[in-house]
Amino acid sequence: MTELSFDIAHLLAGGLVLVSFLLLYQDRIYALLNVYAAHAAVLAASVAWQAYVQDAPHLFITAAIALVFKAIVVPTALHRIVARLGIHRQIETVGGVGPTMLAGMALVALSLVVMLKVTGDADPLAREDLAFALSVVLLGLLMMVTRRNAVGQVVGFMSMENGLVLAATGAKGMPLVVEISVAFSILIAFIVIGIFLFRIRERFDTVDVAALDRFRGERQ
Amino acid sequence: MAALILGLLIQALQMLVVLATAPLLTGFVRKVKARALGRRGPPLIQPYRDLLRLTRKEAVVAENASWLFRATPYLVFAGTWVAASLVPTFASGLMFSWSADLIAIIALLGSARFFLALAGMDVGTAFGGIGSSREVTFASLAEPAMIMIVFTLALIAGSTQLSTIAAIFGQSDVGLRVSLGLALIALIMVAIAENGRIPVDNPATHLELTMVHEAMVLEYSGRHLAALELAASLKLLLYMSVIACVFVPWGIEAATPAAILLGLGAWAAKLAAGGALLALFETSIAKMRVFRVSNFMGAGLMLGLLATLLLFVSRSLL
Amino acid sequence: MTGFTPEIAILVIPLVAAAVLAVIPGYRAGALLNVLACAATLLTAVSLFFIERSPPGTYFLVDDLNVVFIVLTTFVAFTTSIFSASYIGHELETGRLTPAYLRFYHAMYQLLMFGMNLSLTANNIGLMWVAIELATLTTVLMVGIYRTHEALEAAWKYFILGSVGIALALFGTILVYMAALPVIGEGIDAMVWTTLISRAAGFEPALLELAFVFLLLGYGTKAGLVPLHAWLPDAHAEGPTPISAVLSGLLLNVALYAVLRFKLLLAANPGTFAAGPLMAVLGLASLSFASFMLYRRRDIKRMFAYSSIEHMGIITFAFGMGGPLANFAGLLHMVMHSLTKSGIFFAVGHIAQAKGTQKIADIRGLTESHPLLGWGLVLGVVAIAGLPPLGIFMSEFLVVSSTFARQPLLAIPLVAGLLIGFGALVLRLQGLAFGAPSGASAPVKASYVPMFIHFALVLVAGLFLPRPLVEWFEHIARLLG
Amino acid sequence: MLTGVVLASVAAQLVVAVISVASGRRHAASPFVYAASAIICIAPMIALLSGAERGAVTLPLGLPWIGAHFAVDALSAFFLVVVNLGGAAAGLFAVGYGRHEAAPHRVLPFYPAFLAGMNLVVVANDAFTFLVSWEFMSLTSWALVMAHHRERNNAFAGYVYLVMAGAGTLALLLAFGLLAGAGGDYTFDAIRQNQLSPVFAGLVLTLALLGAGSKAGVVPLHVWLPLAHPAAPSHVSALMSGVMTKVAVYGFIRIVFDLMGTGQWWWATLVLALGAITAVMGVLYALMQHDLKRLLAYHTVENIGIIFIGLGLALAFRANGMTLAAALALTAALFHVLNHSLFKSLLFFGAGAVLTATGERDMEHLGGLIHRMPATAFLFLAGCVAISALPPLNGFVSEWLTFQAILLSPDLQQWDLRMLAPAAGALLALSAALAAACFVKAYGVTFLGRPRTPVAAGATETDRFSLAAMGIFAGICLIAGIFPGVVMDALAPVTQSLVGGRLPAQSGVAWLSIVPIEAGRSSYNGLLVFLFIAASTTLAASAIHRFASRAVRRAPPWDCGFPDPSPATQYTAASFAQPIRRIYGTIVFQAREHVQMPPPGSLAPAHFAATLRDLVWDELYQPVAGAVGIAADRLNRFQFLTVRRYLALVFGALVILLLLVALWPP
Repeated sequence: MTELSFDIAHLLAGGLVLVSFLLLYQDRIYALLNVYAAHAAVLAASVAWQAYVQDAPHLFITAAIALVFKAIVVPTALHRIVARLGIHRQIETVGGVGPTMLAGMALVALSLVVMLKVTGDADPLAREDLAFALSVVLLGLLMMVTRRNAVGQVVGFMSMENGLVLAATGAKGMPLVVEISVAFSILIAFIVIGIFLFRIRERFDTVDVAALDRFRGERQ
Repeated sequence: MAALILGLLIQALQMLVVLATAPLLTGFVRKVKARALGRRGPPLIQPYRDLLRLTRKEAVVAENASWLFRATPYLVFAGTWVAASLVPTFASGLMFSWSADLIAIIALLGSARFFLALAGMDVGTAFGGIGSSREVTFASLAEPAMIMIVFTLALIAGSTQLSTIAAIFGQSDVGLRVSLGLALIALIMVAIAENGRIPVDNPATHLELTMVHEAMVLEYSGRHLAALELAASLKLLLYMSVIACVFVPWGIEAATPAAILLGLGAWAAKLAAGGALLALFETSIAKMRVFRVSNFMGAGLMLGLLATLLLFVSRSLL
Repeated sequence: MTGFTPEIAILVIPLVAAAVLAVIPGYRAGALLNVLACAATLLTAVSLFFIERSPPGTYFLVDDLNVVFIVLTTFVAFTTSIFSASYIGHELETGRLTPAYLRFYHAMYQLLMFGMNLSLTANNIGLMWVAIELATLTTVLMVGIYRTHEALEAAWKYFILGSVGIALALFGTILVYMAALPVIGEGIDAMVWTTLISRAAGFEPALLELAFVFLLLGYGTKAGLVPLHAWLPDAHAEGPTPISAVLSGLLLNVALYAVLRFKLLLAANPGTFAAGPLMAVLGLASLSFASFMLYRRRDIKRMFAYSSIEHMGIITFAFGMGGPLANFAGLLHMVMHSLTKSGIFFAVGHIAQAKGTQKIADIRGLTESHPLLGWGLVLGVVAIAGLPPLGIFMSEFLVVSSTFARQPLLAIPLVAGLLIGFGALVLRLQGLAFGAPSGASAPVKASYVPMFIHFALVLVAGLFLPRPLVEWFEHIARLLG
Repeated sequence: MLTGVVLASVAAQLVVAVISVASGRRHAASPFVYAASAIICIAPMIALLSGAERGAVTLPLGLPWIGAHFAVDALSAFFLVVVNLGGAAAGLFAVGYGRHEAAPHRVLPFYPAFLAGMNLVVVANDAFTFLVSWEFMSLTSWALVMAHHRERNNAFAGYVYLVMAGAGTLALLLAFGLLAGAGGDYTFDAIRQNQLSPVFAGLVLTLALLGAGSKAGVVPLHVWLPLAHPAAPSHVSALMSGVMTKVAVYGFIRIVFDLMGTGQWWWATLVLALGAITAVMGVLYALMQHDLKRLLAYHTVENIGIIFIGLGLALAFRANGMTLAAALALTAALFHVLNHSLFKSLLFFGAGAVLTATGERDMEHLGGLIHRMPATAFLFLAGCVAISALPPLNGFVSEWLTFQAILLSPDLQQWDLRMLAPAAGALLALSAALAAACFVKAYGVTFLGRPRTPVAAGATETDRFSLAAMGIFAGICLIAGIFPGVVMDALAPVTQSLVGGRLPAQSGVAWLSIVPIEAGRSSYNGLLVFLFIAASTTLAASAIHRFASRAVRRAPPWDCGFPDPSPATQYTAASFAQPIRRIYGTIVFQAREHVQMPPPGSLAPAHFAATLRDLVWDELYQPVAGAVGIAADRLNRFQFLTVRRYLALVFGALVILLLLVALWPP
């Protein structure tokens, strides 16, 4: 492929990582949702570019899903939920934003090292793509782990899943990508609905440990 | 054939002789003791008289005594008698000496003690219990000590047969050994304890808190008591004979009638000496507290073990 | 593919049954249909032994490895359906479930069967991934079916952790595709398992190992390996007991089966060595951790859930050790554990219904109050604790002795873990089965047939393994290297 | 063919077990079940005595590619006799005893299965079958221990027992893993071919000591034994104490003497030291007991120690190539195996009879039973004499042989063995003397004196079957005591196969005495001793009765003039053992006596209390249990984390593995 297309793909993938960092940085819930929308948009762009480069039209579906479902529907739904459930606007983080960012840096470095080490003979685009995808995944996980707030964790999960889609699309000619992205969208829908149904306000596990014990009789 | 008859004769003679001599030895010890204390003391044959008188009396038996109580005296007597009759006294090479070696003889005395201790508990009185409990406690130290002594002798003589040991020690190429000295001291200590002599026990006492053997036989009377008394004398005789035939094993290796007479003389001399020594020893010291006896016996056991170990070492040196 | 192909049938039957069950009212009819569908699936699965196998296609595959799993799965599914038929009636009486939920329950049950059969027959790593996700989602819904606070909480925990696991597994799958790309070229072929394994020798080893890391973590979450196990105990404890039986007996196996498939892939590549040690370490961790956790359990179902973690650890360790003996033992242990553990959950379900509680402290003297149930539980726990003459003893014997002969140091934590778990199980068993009985002693009206069928099978297997089964196992053991 | 007969008997026992399950809670079934199992036990012995040819049998069971191998060689033949003799007698005893069983449905099914398991262990000829049978034996006996599950102590006993059994089996499993190697051929024949490196061989020995030793009750692995044996019904206690521990000894001999080949000499030091310690500790524990059955159980520990002393000596001699001496030591050990199985079963039968007659196991509540149950008392006395190693009964012979073996130890090459052997001898003698003391106490307090409680006063003689069983064993004890040569000759093939030598044939010796080494060295003639004692007893008694008085007057006891009517003034078990407790207990059990004397003039009663500590339990087992508990508590926190923390675990695992991949040298 041409140098230019390579650079663009590279740029988009890198952009995704950058936006992941922005996600990590946010501590306001609405801002977080907006940034996530941006995250999804960048993903859509990157997927579309891949579709164009690999001229794999079915990937455009994935891009569309990313754009419509993730960049528009889910964020707005979450906006609603936050408003409806009266969730705190502030996102509690574990160990502050700064250290989290540092950890994120380390993770990106780690994923680059790992990927470039193990993918010796894959073509460069795929290598870069995979490396960035892995960093996005790890950053997403990191976010899930460091956010005490349910919405924050959902966003983390979704960004992680974006990373997966990036990887899947980056893998040349990989079949089932569309199906997989659909499956994931369903998963996310479940989560969002779950949050709404189970009235999960602050955390994934509303019940505190003591209550758990009482319920389960795990401690006398 | 003649040898067989002779052997049987000697064996029978031996059994009768020990039976006949045992009370005499007891009487002799008492006599010497009395003299040492400046009394005239009873005549030598007093023990025979006592035995006769006892056997003629009716036996008074506690109401709740069981058959075991009445059988025990005879069992004890028999056990001790058999043991004593297997020890070479005036003649080694006894007909049946091989039927029980030294270990078996100790075990025979052990069975006698076992039944005596049971009889002590049979009537269900406090004193009987005291006696049995103390008896078995002391025995629990005396028996291993005795076994250690047997080890020492057996390792030197290469046999646990008393007659063989005596024969080998008789040919005086064994020489003097540290182990033998230790063994001798240990053996004497054990003998004192086993026969209930001062300082371990006092055969004459009826001071309840100190008595051991007497407490067990407290309920006995008449012929039963007689059997037990006789057994006690036999035991004393047995131990003295053992010491004699092991440590002064002279004048017993013979089968001709003349030599047998000689052997009898030698044996009598040894017993007299032993009895006298015992009496003097008893008069010269006081009885110890019951719970110091365990230390006494423990010392005996240690000596025996030491003797054996030394022997193992020396054996490995040559 | 022309005519009757069982591997398709075992997928179609559950789907249709699920559709029908979703609409027909009346739980008796539903339960009956559920049993019938499972029976039909079982029969078709058994027919796999006899009829000519169709050659592996792009999407489906039947080989020595998965045929055993398929038959096991369908069999346990069948017995469990019988059990659940006699179980849910009581749930309806006590009002824990409504008819509507029962309809949903039965439909989900069949959907779960579909998902598991699909993931077992899948010859395409992507398809396998989708199938396992489907199975997970259905079980999530069933775990939460009681709608109690803790049931929902357990379902939610299961769901979140499961989703993360799914994500990791997908990344691993993508990496495998990437590894295959240079050798096989673009397109569906690079995801077809048979193709992959035939060409695996040429793949980039490092990439494969990285992929295996993700796959092990992803599918290992499903298999309940420590430290990814957190969802398992609560899901077992809070869901309906039939589902606990299916989870422990089947879903964990399916997840491990996926891991095994990829271990085969790595085994086929000479350059890789990481798979074995990784699995061995995770296995040991699970074994030791779970056996300690057994001591402080106060909920009977949660306790046996931890015992499942323990045994998954043993199996993973065995496969990690590798070698014909250990692999054989691992497979055997897998089968034995499925049968025993589901049998135990049958017993536990009836016990919990009879005593009206799941608290171990409130259940005592079962052998007096409910002799059949009590002795059944004793038998089951004796089996799961690895005592002869039941089957698990044989597999544990092979694992431990072969390990000790090769890696004496590894055997020490293994034995320690086994012993500690054993102590905990016996302790609880004595409390449950003996002593003065407590609580209600009214006889439960339930069919003990499934439970005793399972235990009888385990007993027979402990004494005598049929030749064909042994040959399959040996064949697979050789494949696993 | 012999092996076939044994397997058939095993199958028959299992069938009986199944039938008895069907019989349910009906008491009527129990005599038939016991009679059946007893008769089944006789079959292998008949086959053995009829000299049926021994062959190996392989069944298509167990490990698929190996199958289940069974064979009977000299060693297993001997132990078959021990097992089935005990089984038959226990069955006969239980025909009567079983009628008093409260919950027959908890005993009947497991009893025949237990016998079957023990038979299987003895004839198993590959590691897997051996372990399966071994653990099956433990499992069934555990079920029997739990038969009276309502008593809380029984639950504890059962728990400790099963866990120790599991640990032991794992130890044996590891041992077999080493013996068989990675190849996975677990047949004994294949194992015999393997040559182990010295280190591994030592490891196997240690594991065998752990596995078989824990089952046999070697100190400090004995803790389960005094708990479990008394908890079971008495005929089962008899089997567990008299027979199962012997099966454990069989396991040890099979592994160490047979499968491992001639070993290094230092093995002997380990076994010898353990045996000596076990013997003394066992009897000291026993002396401190006042529960009759527990006392007997501790004596099992003591006798196992004596057996292990013999085995250790045999190992030492074999390692030094002293074949004859090794044969002597092994003969002594095996002879004691037989003896102990006889008199320990007899004693447990007696304890069971007392239990059914009075409902009491605590000696302090008994007394005077010799009047109420004369026959039982007499037979129990025979058992006591036998176990106290007193001539002319059998217990003495085996200990005498052990002493003779010790006397050969100066010819050993190694210094420390030479030091250890006489020390072991001293300890052996000590334990023998203490055993005598202990049985004076047991018999005196239980059967002699005056009844301490109404139940003891109201006891009645036990049933015919129980008496028959006890009588048979008492008779065998006497016969084995006065004709020891027969047994020694019967043991010759075993020693021949295990240490490659045998004792000179005893059958030819004049007057039926036994001469283990040579006539000049040592000899013993139980028959003559017996005859002498019998003759002189009757002679003395009849003479006195004939020529002197035979009159008897019954009177109140004399008791130094202060007879006390209350039975409370009798010596109790505790007071009887007090001197021994003072002498030995102060160190071994840290025995402390606390006396509270009221001040002079006060009328308050004085209080005396003695406290004992079981150091083995407190210092060895408690810490382990505590450590497991602490670890469980620590880890239990992981049950109560938040989802976020669980995710953190997953994340951490992932990052660590990625780091590994990144840092791993390519």
